[in-house]
Order: sequence, then C-alpha cells, then structure tokens
Amino acid sequence: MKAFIRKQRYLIDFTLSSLLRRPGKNLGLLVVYSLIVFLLASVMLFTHALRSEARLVLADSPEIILQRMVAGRHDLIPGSYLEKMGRIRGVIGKHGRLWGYFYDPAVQANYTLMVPRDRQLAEDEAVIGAAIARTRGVSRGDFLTFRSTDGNAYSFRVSAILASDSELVSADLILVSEQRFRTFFGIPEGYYTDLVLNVRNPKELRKVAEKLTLRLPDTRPILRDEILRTYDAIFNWRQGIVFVLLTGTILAFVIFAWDKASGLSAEERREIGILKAIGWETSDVIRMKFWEGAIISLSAFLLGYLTAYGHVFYANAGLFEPVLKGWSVLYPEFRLTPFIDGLQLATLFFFTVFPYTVATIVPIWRAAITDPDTVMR
Amino acid sequence: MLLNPAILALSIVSFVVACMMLLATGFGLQVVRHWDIGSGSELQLTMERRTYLISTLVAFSFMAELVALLLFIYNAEQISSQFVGAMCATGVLNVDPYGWPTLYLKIAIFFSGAVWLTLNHVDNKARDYPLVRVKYGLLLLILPLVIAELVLQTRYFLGMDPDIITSCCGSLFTPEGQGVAAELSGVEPGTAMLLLTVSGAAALLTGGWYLFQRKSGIAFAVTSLTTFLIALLAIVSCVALYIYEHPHHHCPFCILKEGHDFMGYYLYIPLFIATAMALGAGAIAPLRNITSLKEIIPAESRQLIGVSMLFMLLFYLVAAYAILGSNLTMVEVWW
Amino acid sequence: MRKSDLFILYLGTLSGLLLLSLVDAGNRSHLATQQLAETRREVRALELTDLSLFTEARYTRHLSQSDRHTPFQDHPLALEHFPSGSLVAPPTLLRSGR
Amino acid sequence: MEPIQLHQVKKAFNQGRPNEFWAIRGVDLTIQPHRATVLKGPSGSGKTTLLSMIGCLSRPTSGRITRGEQLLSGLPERFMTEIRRRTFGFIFQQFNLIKGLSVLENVMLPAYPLGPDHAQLSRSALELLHQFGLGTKAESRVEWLSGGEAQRTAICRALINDPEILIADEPTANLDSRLSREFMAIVDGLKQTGKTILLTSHDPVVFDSPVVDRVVEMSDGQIMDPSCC
Repeated sequence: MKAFIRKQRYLIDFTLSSLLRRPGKNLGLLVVYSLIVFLLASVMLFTHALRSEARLVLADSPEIILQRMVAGRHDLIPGSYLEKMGRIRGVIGKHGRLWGYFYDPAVQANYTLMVPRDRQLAEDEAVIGAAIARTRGVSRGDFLTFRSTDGNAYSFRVSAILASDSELVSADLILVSEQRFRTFFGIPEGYYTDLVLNVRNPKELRKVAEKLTLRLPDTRPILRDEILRTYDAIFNWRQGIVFVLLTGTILAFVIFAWDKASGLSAEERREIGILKAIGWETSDVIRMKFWEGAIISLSAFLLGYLTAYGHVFYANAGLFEPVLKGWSVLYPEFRLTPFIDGLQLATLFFFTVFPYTVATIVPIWRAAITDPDTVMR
Repeated sequence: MLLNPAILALSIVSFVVACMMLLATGFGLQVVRHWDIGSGSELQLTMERRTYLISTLVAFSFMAELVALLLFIYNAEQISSQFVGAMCATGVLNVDPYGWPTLYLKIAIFFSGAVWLTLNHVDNKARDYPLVRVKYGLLLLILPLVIAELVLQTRYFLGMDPDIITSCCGSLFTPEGQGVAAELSGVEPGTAMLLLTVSGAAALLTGGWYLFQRKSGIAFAVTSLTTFLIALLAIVSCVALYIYEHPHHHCPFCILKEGHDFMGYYLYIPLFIATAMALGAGAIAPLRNITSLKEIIPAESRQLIGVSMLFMLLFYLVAAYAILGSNLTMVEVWW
Repeated sequence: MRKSDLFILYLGTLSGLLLLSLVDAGNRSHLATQQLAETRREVRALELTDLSLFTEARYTRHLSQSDRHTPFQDHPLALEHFPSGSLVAPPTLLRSGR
Repeated sequence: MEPIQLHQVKKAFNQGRPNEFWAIRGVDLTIQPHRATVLKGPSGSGKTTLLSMIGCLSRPTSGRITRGEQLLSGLPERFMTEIRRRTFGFIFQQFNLIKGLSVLENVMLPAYPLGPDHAQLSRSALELLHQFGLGTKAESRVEWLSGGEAQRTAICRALINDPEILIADEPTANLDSRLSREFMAIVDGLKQTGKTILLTSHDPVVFDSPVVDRVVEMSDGQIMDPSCC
C-alpha cells in the first residue's frame, strides 16, 4: 500500500513536470475546460437556488384557489359561490380574492393590482412594490396616476413601499383598496377574481378539490401542492434544456480533448519510448497519463465550480440577468440564498469530468503502447 | 418523460458505458480467437497490447457505473417531489415497472465488475496469462447486463410522467398512493434479525475456515452473497425502522439522507465492499489448480477474504449501533 | 519541495475552498432565514402564488393563475409560449419602442 | 550469476507483409557474466536488434533466450519489463535524456514505477552523480549539459536500479576520441565492481580496448565466426 502511494506520487511528480514543460498548450486547455464547467455550474447553481427558494417561499400560498371558467376562459366568480359550495369538511376558511393586471404605457410595464386582506387602505392610497418604485422613480408620499378602463384618471398616493427583502414575490405589486379596485376596473360588487379556500389538513386537500368540481362544475381548483410541484418541474426542465443545449459545447470540447490527446508530437512519443525502455511498464504510462487527465480535469472542475459560486451568489448571476429579464421592464433585485446538495455536484462532475476522461482513454492507450525499442532504432 | 441534468447524465453514462463494453467485448473476442502466448509474432504482440485497453475500458466502466448507482438514487430522491404520493426514492422507483429492475441491474453490474477485475488482477500476475480466455469470455456475459440496463433505464426515464398542472383543467386527480407510495412490506423484523445473525455467523465462520485451512473459498462467497441479500432484507424490514425511529417507515433510501446522520452510507458501503470482495474471492477459488496460479491464488484469496470479513464485521457493528442506539422499542411489535 | 507536494497543497486548497463554499452556503441560508420568513409572511398575508420573475407579459406573471386560461403555459405542451418564448428574441419594435 | 544463452534466435519485421524483413537469422550465443562483450559489425548487421532482444526490449520471433533457468523470451510485456528494470541498465547512442527535467530527476526516473522511498532514492541518485563528477550539476536541466556530461548522466540513470548487466548501444558514436577513452575507463571501473557489460560498436576505440574481453562480429543478422562461441 505504501509503495503504491509512493509510486503514485512519483507519477504525479513526472506528470507535473511534463505538463509544465508545455505551459501554453495545457493552460489553454485548462482555461477552455474551466469555462465550460463555469457555465454549466452557474446554470445549475442558479436554477437550483431559485427552485429551492420558490419551494420554501411559496409553501405559504393559499391551499386551494378556485377559478370560474366560462367557455374555457377564466372569468369573474360571483361571491355567491361561497355559499353555493356549501360546507365542506376540512375547509376552515373561504373568501374572495381581487387582483388583476394593469399595463402602464408610461414605462411599458405590467403591474399586478391587488386588494390586500391584511391591511385597510384609504381610497386614494396605494402600497407599491420596490421594482415599481425604482422604475417609476417614486418614493413615499408621491402620487401615481393611471387611466382606468372608463377613461377617468385616478391618482394614488404612495403610502408605503413593500420591503425589498421580499422583492422576489412582490416586485410588481400595487396594493389598493377594494372600493378603488372595483371602480378602477369596473368590477361589480359581489364578484371576485377568484376564491381562496383554507384547508388545515393537507391529507384532505384532494378530497376537498374533488368535491368542489362536483358541486361547482364550472370551476377549476388549483392546489398549492400542484403549484409547488410544477415550479419544481419547470426549473428542472429549464435546467435540462440548457444542459441539452450546452451538450453541443461539451461535445466540441470532447473532440478538442480527443484531438489534443491523440495528436502527440514526435517529441512526446519519443519520451514515452524512453520511459518504457528504461523500465516503465505500459500500465505505468497509462497511469501517468491518467494522472495528467486527472490533474487537468480536477483543476478545471474545482476552478469552474468556485468561480460559478462566486458569480451566482456574490455577483448576483450578472451574466444571466439579461437572459432572465427578457422583455420585462420590472425586474426584481434579489440576492439568492445558496442551496447546494450532493446531487448538484455529482451531476456537474459527471457532465464535465466523465466525457473528458472517456475521450482520452483510447488516445492514452495508443500512446502507452509505443514500442520500447523505438529509442534504439 | 422527465428531463433534468441528472437524468441526462445518467443516460449519457449508461450509453457511453454500453459503447465501451461493446468495444471491449469486441476486442476481447478477437483476443480469445487468436491468442497464442507462446508465439512471438507481431499479431500476438498486438493482442497483448489490446489487453491493456480492454482492462482500462472495463475498469473505467465499472467505476462510472458505481458512481452512477449513487447518482441514480440521489436523483430519485430529489424528483420525488414531482410525483403525487411519492414521499421518497422508493415511490419514484415505483413510478413505472422499470425502476426497480434498473436498480437491480446496476447492482448486478457492479458485482460482476468486481469479479471481473479480480480475475484480471490475478491473471496479470501469472506469467502465462492462464485466464485470458475465461475473462474475455466472461465479458460476453456482462455485456447483456449493461445493454439491458441501458434499455431499461431509458424506458424508465421515458415512462416518467410528473404530476403537474396541465394546460386544460387545473387540478388533475391523480389517484393518490396507488402503487406509487406502496411501502416495502418486508418480512417480520424478528425473522429478519434471526436470519441476519445466522447468515453473518456462517459467513464469518467459512471465512475463518479459509484463513486457517485454505479451503472452501466458494462457500465463503456463497454465504457472503446470502448475507448480502438477507442484510438488504433486514435493512428494509428492521434496521431502517430503528434509524427512523418509526415502526412503519421501511424505505431503504431515506437512511442515506442528512436527517438520519447519513447512516445509510455507513451501512451500505461496508456491506457492498465486503460482498464484492467475497465474490471476487469465490470466483478465483476454483482456479487454484492451474499451475501458474498455485502460489498466487491462496495469497490473493487470503487478502480478499480477510478484508471482506473486516468490512462485514464493520457492517454488523454499524447495524448493531443503529439498533441499540435508537429510541424506538419494538418489543410489542415482534415479541 | 517536491512537485507532488505542491500539487497536493494546490488540490487541497481548492477542495478546501469547495468545502468552504458549502459552509458558506449553509451559513448564508441560515442568515437568510429571517429574510425568507419575511417573504413567507408576505406570501401568506397577500395570498401570493407566484414569483415575480417573469413580468414581461401578463400570462407569464402568474404562471399558475394565468389569464390566458391555461395555468403554467411554461408547460412543454403549451407551445404558444414554450419553447419559442424562451428562445426567440423580442421583436425589435418592442425593444426600441421607448 | 548465470550466463545469458541465445538459442536459434530469429527476428522478423513486418511479418506476413510484402516488406517482410528478417533482421536476425538464427543466432546462438552465450554471454558470460562479469565480462565486457562487444557486438561489432556494420550498420544494418542486426547488432542493435539483437541487443534489444537480449535486453528484453523486444521479443524474438522464434528461438529462446534464457538466463540460467529463467526464460527471457516469450514472456508477456508486463513480465519482460519487470525483468528488464531489475536486471538491465541501458545507455543509448542518443543518450535519450528527457528534456525539461533536471539531471537528478532524469537519473531517478527508472526507479519511479518501483515506488521506493523518495529521500533514499534521491540520496542514492546524488551519490551516483558525485561518483561520476556531476554533483554540482544535479539541479541543472539536461539541455544545458555537454556531450560527456550527458553520457555520464545516462550512465548514472542506467545504474540507479543497481542492475547486474549494463547494455550500451553505440556509446561512443556521439563522443570525440578523448571522451570515448574516458567512457572506456568508466566501463573498466564498472567491470571491476562485477557488472556484466554488453556493447555494440564499430568504433576501434571500443573493440580494441583492453577492457573488452570478447568481440563478436556480426553481419546480415548472423554471427560471422560461429566457432568463436
């Protein structure tokens, strides 16, 4: 065992010397390799952190949301449905929710207008999300004026700005009073956007939802668990799509690595011949070359991962911002909380180190079987 | 179908491993046909050099499969949130009929790899390579396993349909717990414990017998393999319960989680190593009559069996610790 | 000093940094519990259901409540939005319209 | 110490192809231990091929090479290497030092696969270098050495695993006559310590040297005067 470790150290000694003798070529490879790891790792860390955060934060959403469907379209739901559904076992609370979208031509942004249930607002009062405040350049006490559906202009006094800590969920919110909401959008009394049902025991959720569809056949219930599950799936799927797209990059890199490993110079070939002539065995040469690959791929993996970590969690994933922002004008400023697990690291490792190693097996073997007596010829 | 990086990685690994094994088996067949150790011809020299490539390919494949096994379970654990009623990896493996077979195949590949590498190791020590035909013939038996694993795993992943909100109707009433969350029932805990003790004692006895008498290496392999199977059974039906401190949670994978102090690793790693080495020792035991291996096999077997017994003891110690250190008392449940 | 010693040192440092990143992640998620709790409180109080990550269009704002009558248009079967929505650049008219 | 015996050794290149070529056509030879033997002959006479087969660098196509009871030919490469690195030390015509490494590292190289203790190995390598007057050059790179120094480094490298037999292929081809004589003096010293020495050369400085015990003349893959064996 001791001899085995010593031998590996000698092999590392030699490998490092031979890597350092061709610094340009190997450094280039390392940089390209690290860049690929960096890209993949950034995507992975970012989406995983976002997914974990979504799961944590949305765990407190309403358990069931009931929407009315008219001709396959989401429609206002009458408050009478609250009585119509009757008493359902397990439901501990039910009420209407009022919310809608408003397109602001001034900044070409979509706002979400909402009637909060946790606070009483005066008619002309509004609480706005931090991203709106930023985009519109307003602060507490300023006025915002919007033209409503009936052509009148309504002014809102900004009485508070939502905490920027929660920007990830509240960036584009405008909270207004129920009275103003109804007049602004022309929604008659007694109608709601949708209904919220609170169910304490999660085991009863499906039973409740099933009863709802039976009693109110023109509605669709949306369960919190389903929302969470679907967000999970979306982020997973997105991650998968990006990885599929980046597979092309990996493939190109693998071809590059293969080419580099098989295009041994005459000089290197001679060197291997010398090593074999003075007593190195084929498997020693294979092991030495394996160390060469391991040194490069481990370095690239660690360097790429570490820079990606810095990029996503310390530089707020600056490179992805334009992609995520897309067309949107309002973009939340948020600092992601790092969530990392073994699966992420193992997957990343497989995606980067495994293809490289596979690509170099055959070239390594080819180099290693050089005739030992070539140096005598 | 489900697409995430881990599933992508697993599919790539299985595909690449199948390709590498195909290559290795192809070369192996050529070697079997033309091998002539006494010849000094250039063809023979080429063959000999091929053997280096084959063993590198095979060793690398098995290593990749081993890590893929872990990734497979990890991944199942993580995507469990996307299936209604799947509380953990068990539920995800139950999602379609190909989950469990894929897992079993992965384990089978790991063990056959261990056997092959042991044969290869022994063979490389003898000057006339007496096992060349045997080991490359054996590749022919391993290849179908690898290909079957690729096919089953692909079907498994393709068959996965996450229960998410679909475009048309909001809630979708996937019937909860229908098969998906079905617990592994397992045997009576008492019976499992008894079997585990008996088979462990048998394995240690046969192993000790070999160390002193140089006989019955195969018996050790057989008892070890039996112990392995019984140990898995016992983990499901009994040991896991103590770790979870819950009399009805039978999952063999949740013990790998952080919440249970990663107990699973301490149980599975020694168990798998011990079994792999025991199988290796069993595979080389009948070859002791080959002249050039006469000296090598007893020495190698001794080492393998010794280390295997050590790891098996370690497994028993960890299992005992898990049971004795638990707050769960199952007195009323099983005696 | 042997080259392999240097290498072990180098690899050790990098792996140390990797471990450090895991510790840092644990640390920061611990520190963030307060902020997350704040966000959760907001979600509960205002009965929010979605992240405000995708505000570019109304039907992407609330992926689960979408007013285009199909919740989760991000679903791969919802072709009107995915994948074209994530791959095609916005029309130049929209980008230069300001 | 037992003699090395060659029995009807033949070697073909490109066997079975149109350009098949028999480099060695049946050689019987016995090499006595503790002696210096020279294989002499024009280039293309097969002496280097023969030398590489004796040194376990390549295998004869047919015939047997034995050393006492032990068969040297017909072994798989793995075991040939094992024998080679413990039994033979090689000095090549081009010296074949590995560029970019220091003199010390070059000397230690043949011992790497054996995995000896590092401190001990570098100590014995330094001792060898001192013995051959290269103590001050240990840390310099091999590209900076003169021809004579390079050859002495190669000799140190050949001796690091303490082999019983030293094999040198055209050792004086790249040296002037002063350095060649110096080399023969070194060979004499090594012979005194009990090493068996096997050289190929067509340089009179080598085969006329009093150090050499026996000269075997070769031509066209055969030994010219079989009676001398």
